Amino acid sequence: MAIQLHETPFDPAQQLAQFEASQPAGSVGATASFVGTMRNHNEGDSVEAMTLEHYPGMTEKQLEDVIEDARRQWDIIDALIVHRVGDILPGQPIVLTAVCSAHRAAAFDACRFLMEALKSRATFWKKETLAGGETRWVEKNTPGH
Amino acid sequence: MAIQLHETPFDPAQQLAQFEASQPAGSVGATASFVGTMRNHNEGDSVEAMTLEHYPGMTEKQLEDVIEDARRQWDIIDALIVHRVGDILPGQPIVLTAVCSAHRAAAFDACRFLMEALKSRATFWKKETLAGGETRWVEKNTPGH
Amino acid sequence: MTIKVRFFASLREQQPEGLDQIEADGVQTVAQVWERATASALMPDNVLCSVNLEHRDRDEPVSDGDEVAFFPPVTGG
Amino acid sequence: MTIKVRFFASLREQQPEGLDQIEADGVQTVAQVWERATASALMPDNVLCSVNLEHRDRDEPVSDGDEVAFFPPVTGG
Repeated sequence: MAIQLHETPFDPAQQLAQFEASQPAGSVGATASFVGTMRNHNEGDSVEAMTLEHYPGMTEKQLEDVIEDARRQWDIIDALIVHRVGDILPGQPIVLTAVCSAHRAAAFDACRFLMEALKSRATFWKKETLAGGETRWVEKNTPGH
Repeated sequence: MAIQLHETPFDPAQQLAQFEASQPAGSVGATASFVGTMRNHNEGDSVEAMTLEHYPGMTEKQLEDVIEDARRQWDIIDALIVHRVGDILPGQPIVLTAVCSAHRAAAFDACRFLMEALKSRATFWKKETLAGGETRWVEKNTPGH
Repeated sequence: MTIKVRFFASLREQQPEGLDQIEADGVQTVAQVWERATASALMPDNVLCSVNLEHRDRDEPVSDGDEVAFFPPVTGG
Repeated sequence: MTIKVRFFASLREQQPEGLDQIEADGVQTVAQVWERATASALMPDNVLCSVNLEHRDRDEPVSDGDEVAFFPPVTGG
């Protein structure tokens, strides 16, 4: 189980490869993962850049709690949450969640749970810079179901 | 949209990186993926190796149909199915499904659909070699929900 | 007429004598292809069938030149 | 007693005068921390609160040395 916050861009494929390589050989049958990427448009506007603010100390603790909650609900082998903070450009990854387990149902369910739980609970805030230079705080998350 | 059958081991992280890199920049907000890996045990027995048989021609067509079905049901940008055939060892990837879309709900739903649909429909058959050298055909898939 | 017949997985192993092409005069359905190709072995209930790469029920018709396949429940993924 | 106060995101920008530490004598709840730190600006309904890195309702008690934070709905992920 691991959480990571990155101030600079991270490579989801590399993170995922490391995550899979670190598992005990032969016990993992299923790995579900999700990557959230910054888009160049939101709510009908072109977006040039984004700043992700967080609450150092509290955010990490919340992500650890989210993984613990997943462990209580599903029979999983390991879980990973990687999240960007700071200045982000379109096309860059924002978040990676991954779960491995013996069977696929737990991996799918828990991976989606990690995303929904972190989006609803964890102290991150997005501020967008629009094409004209105007900035705005994103006011709420999109529904996940 | 792409389907691939591999006679030799494939690297899911590399496939996923290629899949993501091939998308139009800035339009993808969500990528859900799943990797099925061969375990060293099944139904209480140690498994040494596995052979995956398929029906050349029919299998590829079915995987393409599965992706088309996903496209009809969800607003997705692209989808990928990679599947091993032939002789497989514990720890090696068997299948990768990936879906990218603007928002996460469609990516999660469609990625899981690809897995459930291919497991229930596509003409693949697993034959296991147990620790003692005995072989057996896997008779049914595990439930996905 | 002739029908191309294929067996997969455990059925392929159980039908070592299974013909891969049959003279199908008088054969009208998928089930009759099985009977002819296996010398009338009983088709187990869980056998799945395809005609020209599409899943088909066992009572569906066949035509000259069709490829008919028989296989157990699929277990991929 | 003293309470450490933090504002995040849009609240941080809206509270340029917001104090980061208050002398909290007589302050008993999270809501009263807000009043003292912002010179009694009305706390909007959608403001979320934490005490010592845990989400807390605005009527929960505070103690000497606590870190109290105020922030808008979260939008990560």
